[in-house]
Amino acid sequence: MSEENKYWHILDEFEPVEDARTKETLDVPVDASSRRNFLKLLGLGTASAELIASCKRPVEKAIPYFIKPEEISPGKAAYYASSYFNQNEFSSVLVKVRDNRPIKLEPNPKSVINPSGTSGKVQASVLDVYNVNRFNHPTKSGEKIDWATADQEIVTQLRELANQGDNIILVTPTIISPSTQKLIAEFCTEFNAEWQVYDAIAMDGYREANRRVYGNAVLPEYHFDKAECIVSIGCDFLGTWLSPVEFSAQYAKRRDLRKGTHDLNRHYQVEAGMSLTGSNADIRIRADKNEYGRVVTYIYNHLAAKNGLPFIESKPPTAELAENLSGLLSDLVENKGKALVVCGDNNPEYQVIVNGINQMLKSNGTTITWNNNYNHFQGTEKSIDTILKENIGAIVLWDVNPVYNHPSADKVKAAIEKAKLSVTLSSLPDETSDLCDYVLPSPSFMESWDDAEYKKGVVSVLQPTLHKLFDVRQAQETLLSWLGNDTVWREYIKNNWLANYYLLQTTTLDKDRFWVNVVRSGEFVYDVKSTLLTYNFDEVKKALVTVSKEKVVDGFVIELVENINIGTGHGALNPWLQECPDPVTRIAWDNYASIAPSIARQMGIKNGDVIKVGALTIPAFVQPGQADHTVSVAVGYGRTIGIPKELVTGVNAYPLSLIQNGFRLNSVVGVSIEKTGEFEKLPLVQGHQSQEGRPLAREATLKEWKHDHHAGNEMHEVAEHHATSLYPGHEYKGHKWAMAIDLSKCTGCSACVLACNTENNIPVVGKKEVLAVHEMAWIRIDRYYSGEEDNPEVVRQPVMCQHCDNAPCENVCPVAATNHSSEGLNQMAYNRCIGTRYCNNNCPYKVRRFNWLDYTGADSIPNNRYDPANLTVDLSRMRHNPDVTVRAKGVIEKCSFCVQRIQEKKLNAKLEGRQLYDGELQSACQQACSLNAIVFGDVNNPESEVAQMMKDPRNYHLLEEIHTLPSVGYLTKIRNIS
Amino acid sequence: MGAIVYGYFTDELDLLHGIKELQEKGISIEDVRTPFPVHGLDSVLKLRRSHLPKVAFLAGIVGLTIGMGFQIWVFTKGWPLNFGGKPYMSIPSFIPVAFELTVLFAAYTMGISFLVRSKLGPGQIPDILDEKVTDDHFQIILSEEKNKMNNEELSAALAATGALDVKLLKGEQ
Amino acid sequence: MSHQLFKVQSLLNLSFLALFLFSCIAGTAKSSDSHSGKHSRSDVKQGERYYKGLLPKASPNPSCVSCHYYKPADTINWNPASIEIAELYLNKSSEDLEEVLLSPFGKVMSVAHANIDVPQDQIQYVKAYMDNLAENGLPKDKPSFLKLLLFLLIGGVMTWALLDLIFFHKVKFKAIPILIILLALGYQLNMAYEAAVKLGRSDTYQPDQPIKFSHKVHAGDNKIDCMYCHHTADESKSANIPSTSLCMNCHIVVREGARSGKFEIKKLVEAYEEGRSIEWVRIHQLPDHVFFAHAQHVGAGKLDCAQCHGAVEEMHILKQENDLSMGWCLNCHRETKVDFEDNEYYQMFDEFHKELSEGTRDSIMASDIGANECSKCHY
Amino acid sequence: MYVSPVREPLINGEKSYKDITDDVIAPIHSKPGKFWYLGIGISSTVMLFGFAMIAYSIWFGIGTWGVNRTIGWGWSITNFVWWVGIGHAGTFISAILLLFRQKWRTSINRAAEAMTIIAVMCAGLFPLIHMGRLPLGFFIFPYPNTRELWVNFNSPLLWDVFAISTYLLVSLLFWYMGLLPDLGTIRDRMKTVWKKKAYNFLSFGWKGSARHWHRHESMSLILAGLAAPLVLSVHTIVSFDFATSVIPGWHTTIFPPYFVSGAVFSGFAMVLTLMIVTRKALNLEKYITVGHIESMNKVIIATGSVVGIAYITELFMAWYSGVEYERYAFVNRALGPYAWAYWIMMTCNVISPQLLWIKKLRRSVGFTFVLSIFINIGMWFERFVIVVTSLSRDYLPSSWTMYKPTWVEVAIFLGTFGLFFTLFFLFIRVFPVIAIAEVKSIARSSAKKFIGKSVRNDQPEKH
Repeated sequence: MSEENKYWHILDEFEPVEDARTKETLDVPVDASSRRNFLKLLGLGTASAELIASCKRPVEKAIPYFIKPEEISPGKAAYYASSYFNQNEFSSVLVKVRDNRPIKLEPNPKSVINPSGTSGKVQASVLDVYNVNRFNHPTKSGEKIDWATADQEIVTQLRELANQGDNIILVTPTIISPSTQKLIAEFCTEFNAEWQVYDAIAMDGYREANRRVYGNAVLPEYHFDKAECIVSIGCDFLGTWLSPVEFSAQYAKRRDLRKGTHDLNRHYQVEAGMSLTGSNADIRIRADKNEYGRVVTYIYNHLAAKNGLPFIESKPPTAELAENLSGLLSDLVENKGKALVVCGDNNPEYQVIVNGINQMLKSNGTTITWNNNYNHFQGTEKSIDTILKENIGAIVLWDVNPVYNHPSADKVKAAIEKAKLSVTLSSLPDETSDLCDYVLPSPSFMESWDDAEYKKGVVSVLQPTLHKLFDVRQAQETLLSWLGNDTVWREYIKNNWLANYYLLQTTTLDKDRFWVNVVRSGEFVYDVKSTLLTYNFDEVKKALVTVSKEKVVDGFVIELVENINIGTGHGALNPWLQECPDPVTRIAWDNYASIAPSIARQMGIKNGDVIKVGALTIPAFVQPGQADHTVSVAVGYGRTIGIPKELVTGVNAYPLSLIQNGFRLNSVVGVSIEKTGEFEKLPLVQGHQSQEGRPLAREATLKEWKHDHHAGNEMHEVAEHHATSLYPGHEYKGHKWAMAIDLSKCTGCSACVLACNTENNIPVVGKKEVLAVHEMAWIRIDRYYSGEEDNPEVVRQPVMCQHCDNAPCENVCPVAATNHSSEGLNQMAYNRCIGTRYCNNNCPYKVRRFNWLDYTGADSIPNNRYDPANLTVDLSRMRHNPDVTVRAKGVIEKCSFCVQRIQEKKLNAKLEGRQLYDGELQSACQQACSLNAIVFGDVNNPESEVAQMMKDPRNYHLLEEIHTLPSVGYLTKIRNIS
Repeated sequence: MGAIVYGYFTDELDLLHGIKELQEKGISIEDVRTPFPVHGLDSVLKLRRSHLPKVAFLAGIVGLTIGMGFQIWVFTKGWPLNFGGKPYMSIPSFIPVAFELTVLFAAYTMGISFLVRSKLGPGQIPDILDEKVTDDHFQIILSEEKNKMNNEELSAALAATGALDVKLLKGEQ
Repeated sequence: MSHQLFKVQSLLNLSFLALFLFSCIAGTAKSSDSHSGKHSRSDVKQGERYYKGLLPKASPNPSCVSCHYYKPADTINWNPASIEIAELYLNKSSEDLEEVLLSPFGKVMSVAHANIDVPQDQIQYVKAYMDNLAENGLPKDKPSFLKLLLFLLIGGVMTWALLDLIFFHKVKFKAIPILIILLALGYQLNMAYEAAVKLGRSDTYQPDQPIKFSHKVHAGDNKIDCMYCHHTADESKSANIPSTSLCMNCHIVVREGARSGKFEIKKLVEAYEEGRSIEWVRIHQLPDHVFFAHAQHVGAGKLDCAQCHGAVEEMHILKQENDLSMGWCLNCHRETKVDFEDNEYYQMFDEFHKELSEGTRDSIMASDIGANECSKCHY
Repeated sequence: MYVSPVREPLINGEKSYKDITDDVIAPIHSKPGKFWYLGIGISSTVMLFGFAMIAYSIWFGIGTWGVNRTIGWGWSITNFVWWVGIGHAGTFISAILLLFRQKWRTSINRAAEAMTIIAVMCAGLFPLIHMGRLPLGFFIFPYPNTRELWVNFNSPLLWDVFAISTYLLVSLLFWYMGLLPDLGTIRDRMKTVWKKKAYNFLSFGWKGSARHWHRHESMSLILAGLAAPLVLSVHTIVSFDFATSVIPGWHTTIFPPYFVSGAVFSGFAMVLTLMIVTRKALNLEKYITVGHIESMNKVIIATGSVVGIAYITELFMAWYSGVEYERYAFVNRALGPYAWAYWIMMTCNVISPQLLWIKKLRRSVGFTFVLSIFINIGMWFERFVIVVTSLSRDYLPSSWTMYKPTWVEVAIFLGTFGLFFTLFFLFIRVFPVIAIAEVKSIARSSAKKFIGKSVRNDQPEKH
């Protein structure tokens, strides 16, 4: 009997049998590893063991279902529409469930929000569900307690406190669930409680600015696809700002030279630290973080002067900066009505001015619309103020962690400790839950029922795809129980939907049918009436005056940024996200202070030198393109609780953030840098920054491309015609799988990396092993700098196995473990591999990965596991894709072009007796890419998109001059610069 | 086996001289034992050229055929696989293994043939008449059987060549 | 060279000897089982003698063991095994046993037990024997060392021959020891080769199942289609072992077998009532790194189940017919034609279609379209 | 039979045949001295530690080494190639010098061949233990199996398997066949019965019959003829590991001759290192004379110069090819982060052997000893430069990285030294270090005792 099934049995004890899925085990044999190990050991002594005669085959059980549920066939995946919402990140998803375990999240193609891709965090969230550190039962002061007792005690105390007139505060993160909001309202009324919303990263300044200028405290919809000219002032809209996956898709639409218009948008980025968005900008203008105010004022004044509107004289930015901005200004003027200016600073004054700029540019209605406003980022500083008030009676903390991520953490901690009753409703232990009297754990989102209205007018459903793994209860169920409401939470949601949304649709009259349809499709869209905007110019004027009076403080500015994977700190608990290197710095498993090369040279600082900057002691990283007086530090690191020891990395930068006029600013001015003399090696995945003049990631400007579509790709012709082989080559009679990657579109967001991790059971190796250059990712995103170190141009190139037709790796494998299939795949038989690593050496692309240690527990030798992230325990093993072998120690692995998907789709086509159609078969990386930069398909089918792309004049192969004939094509990056 | 007569020299040139003398008397020589291969001895004794080189050559051919044939069979009939776009039968790739097998077969067949032909092998108990033949004695052995002379005549003839310590060993009748 | 061989040989023999001794010691340590205190040893012995029919004088009844074998039998024996009965009646009194024995309720059992008359005291003894059996379980199978002994023996002969050849020279003709060595070595190598081939193979595997389920009765006699129970074979990787509820589709009515009576079916019914799945013993099992899809073979390839599983409809006890080795798969792929005409999917193989229509090729084998490539099964 | 009084005698001192026997057998007869015990004690301890580290790396995986994503081969393959190179001198001396009728080979060929065999054993360890899954290493042999799967005969690594094992086996055969007469000699000198029996067993019953000698000579010649191309093929095939790849700095047609001469170069250096110590320790100065050392030094100058020219040719070809990857690889060798290794290699391998043009240095035992060690170090760095430097910076700069060995790799390398010396210590106690019969056979023409003396009955045929 498998150990993995232990969890199923545990859940049986607590869950009433609702449907058949809970009860049974599978007819898939689970504990095959013992037999495999056994056979491997036999390999050692070969035949001798058999001669002993007593070695019988171990008996394995094949246990069928008790009642087989109709929708589940063992060995076949089922997909459920659901949604992901965590820390202000939303995604509409399909959950792939194999044998009752959710193993992968895929974008919901029917979604209006993210039909074509997800973020990396969404991809990695599968691992969160199987996190071994989750609370698995309710506790009171650390002692196990049962739900009934806990409920009774808490309710009694709550009522007592309410009667005494003490404060009862419920602190939640942004809740976008309409049903939950309703429930919370009920709770507040019943217990006379106060509901506060707290977010680690605040956008209340934006709402405030919109309230001031337009009288509407909302976050509007942005349309990057409708903008000819995008100006972003320190706004990482492709990485972490507001709704990056949506924006990336929009952005990519205007970076498509094959389908879209030939006029790319032009993207200006004015920023201090090199962000993901900045590194993709056509023109990146360096400005220190404390110059943003002057930059927006300057832009405003310039446009106002052009439009004959009044402006406030203010200190212009430096002459150099003003000169750099001249192109931007003229482009903005030219593209009036088709321009979009965004600023990534929570300072409401700046946002008011940006609103003024967008008003002048007539962006409202075109690139900014005010209908389907975003509902997330509702948190305000008021929440912390409320907590810090005297005499808190009871505080209920719902998945918030201000003790970790608020600058006044000490005060918050004291306040919670002082409260007469503190309850946490989190699923994972954290710095805040550690202080609470009662821990009433909630399950992960994949075990929960919920709904979500991320954007006004688009309501999504979350449905469980896994039975609760532990003795946990959804926070909503807890509230229901406290309210004494017997309604099942799912019914509560359903009733709420029937009351609110059923009436908004006309497709069906049957209420149950409506509900089933919604659950099946995952989303419900209704029309939102547009709001009339009134523009309040006075506020803009006021803001201009305030900003112009800003003092210039000497010293460095620390800019707090979000890492695309780690986010606000939740990602720090996820080993996949930790191990995925930052797309800009290519550092995994750590945070650091990015400093400008000029400063580094001046002060003699090298990568990894530990510096004291402000209150932080942190290793320095010399970042090309960093503004001279800005030091960028990522938040989200330095978490210590709820995380295995090995995963504790970096320094917590939240205490540095500044609260100004009640708004949280992610920067602090006037700090100095000191060297400590210590050194800490940074887990840098890519050590070399330059292409050394090699034609690897090729690029051209839009102008050059318009003149000649081969621009920047002249070498391709040469290689195609001059590199030939002595041998005739093999024919590919059926399919020939190929992939094309559009470098113009790839932003480097790393969603593909994480999707590949999830799909292909790629092990996590941990910080030490990354430092030893042993990382395992099958797809990596190379990042090269060119030009000046002060402000370099950046080009990115995702590199995975190129599936060369003349593969150098295949020739050298002594045991024929890797060879070529008739469909053009470079196949890798793990079970044949003996691990000479010759193929890896002979791979010019260095895409093969070796299992240096027993990362997965699949090795036959006992007691040698290397698993710092605790991913080989039964619980986390449930994440594995059963269609992909878990590789043992000493075996080479690499990208397989998702051959398991190829096989599955081919089989489906055969079963249905039809041809495979183009686009049906998507690799995991392609599926996760919201920009559609990766296209996979059959190049032997001339109509397929990949075949078309291969014929594009921009197409070339990496290192084509050595005639390896890769199956992966790259399309040159086209920059829209004049 | 009949009786044998043997004696030794301390210098290889004396040995060669002695053999000549005996041969001139029409005495056929049963065996000569020396501590090292004496230059010119084989021509004096009129030893036939060894067949070992031919054995080696044939074995080499067999090795080559097996090596080449097996590789070609595996990659064209057994299980043709596409390695790096090379044709299934990529002869240049097969040369190293075929060569090594040629050498291996030739060397070992010859080595074993040598041992078998010379009746040498582990556990062989040699008929050593004088332990010093592996040191500095050059020994001539004459057998009664092969010569139409009796022991005394043979001993005398051997002694006459200057051989030292001529002895007679009676064989089993 | 031969002195080296000798060394290797003796080393091998030594290691086998050590293993042998070790397993003997381990074996004896386990085999001493305890005697339960519930019944006296003599009662148990007496019961065993009666059960096995080892009586001083001829009994009018056939012995119990002639129908109720100790363990679920190797070749199907429809009657419950003694161990099964013992476990069933462990917590019941001997009167219960007597009642069932003498006045059975099932049709099959009534016929079988029609003329049986067992004195009450004997039933008590038998019950004692059975309780003892249920508590201590069946005696463990002792591992067979026959092959190992043979191997060692041959090794010994060979060593002797080698020693003689080198040192003793007792045998006059050298050819004899040489011949012995060659033959012995050849035999040993053959043994090792056969053992190596068998490694990880489990053809002829035919384990006892928790229920004496007969494929012959179901698929053969009653002509139930394979796909009735294994209904995902044509659409999923797994063929699906029927769930308890699926069995009950028929067995809700069929409660007594023509041969097995009620005993076996009762196990199923009990499992159903208790909401349990039957824990079958898995027979056909591929290693983890092999991704086999039933759907490909049954659904797309339209293969007959029997092609891999043998004549299941003739098997009372299911047995693995083929060794399921990689070579076996490959050979079948080389010999199996692909349905190029009817299945639209294969339309894209233009060249093959051309060759087929031109007549330069009369069929396309699975291996022609890449069925024997690594990544078809290993990924 | 002719005797040249002009040539320097190869056997000094007035050594008769009996003296030769006694001198060479002396170490086998006598009780080992304390230095021998000390030597074998240290080397076997180091060996055992090395084996423990091998076990450790098999248990926990290759991740215990410093090799990484980009540099898949580090010290292991460097050591492999180095040891194989060292293993070239013995068979080169006994086969190729036999074919060229170089008499001076006789004093050193036995020890050199033993060294070859031991070195090849040390070398053979590395490709085995560098495998990620050593327990499944038998997959590398083309044996019939139920998977119907063979091996990849295109892979140079597979060629290596055949080349190294054939080389080891044939060298072993050659060495042992040569040993037979000398084992017979030892047998006849032994007093104790069991030793006599044991040596008789080992000598296959050798009795020095003229017919045996006749066949033995014939076989030796053919074996030499077979072994000569084999010697050349082994390092050629090892060089194919690199030459047939696509990695800049590896992908070079010059590799086969360059590797072979490098191998002979390092092999002779190691023979010198060993023989200079051995002749002193075993009192064999009369047999391994300064003349021998000089002859070997001449081979070292020749092969060292070939290696030097190869280095320069490589640089030229990289420039001349016009391939930027190739050019960069060589610029990187000389000026990149591993330049120190390159310059150690250049100094030790190209510059230092040129000093041997000076006759005084060539004939200086002390200088030769120091130089031979330098050459060994230099040749190790040559392999390091080829394996590591080339891999560390190949095609895609994004993957460039550095490699640093861990203590496990260092211990394994030291362990092979332990193995090497342990076996060598055992060898000198059990087998004759000098080929007794062969030395005797050249004594008439090249020993001091005989040179220039009137020879009785010089030409018996003329009578």
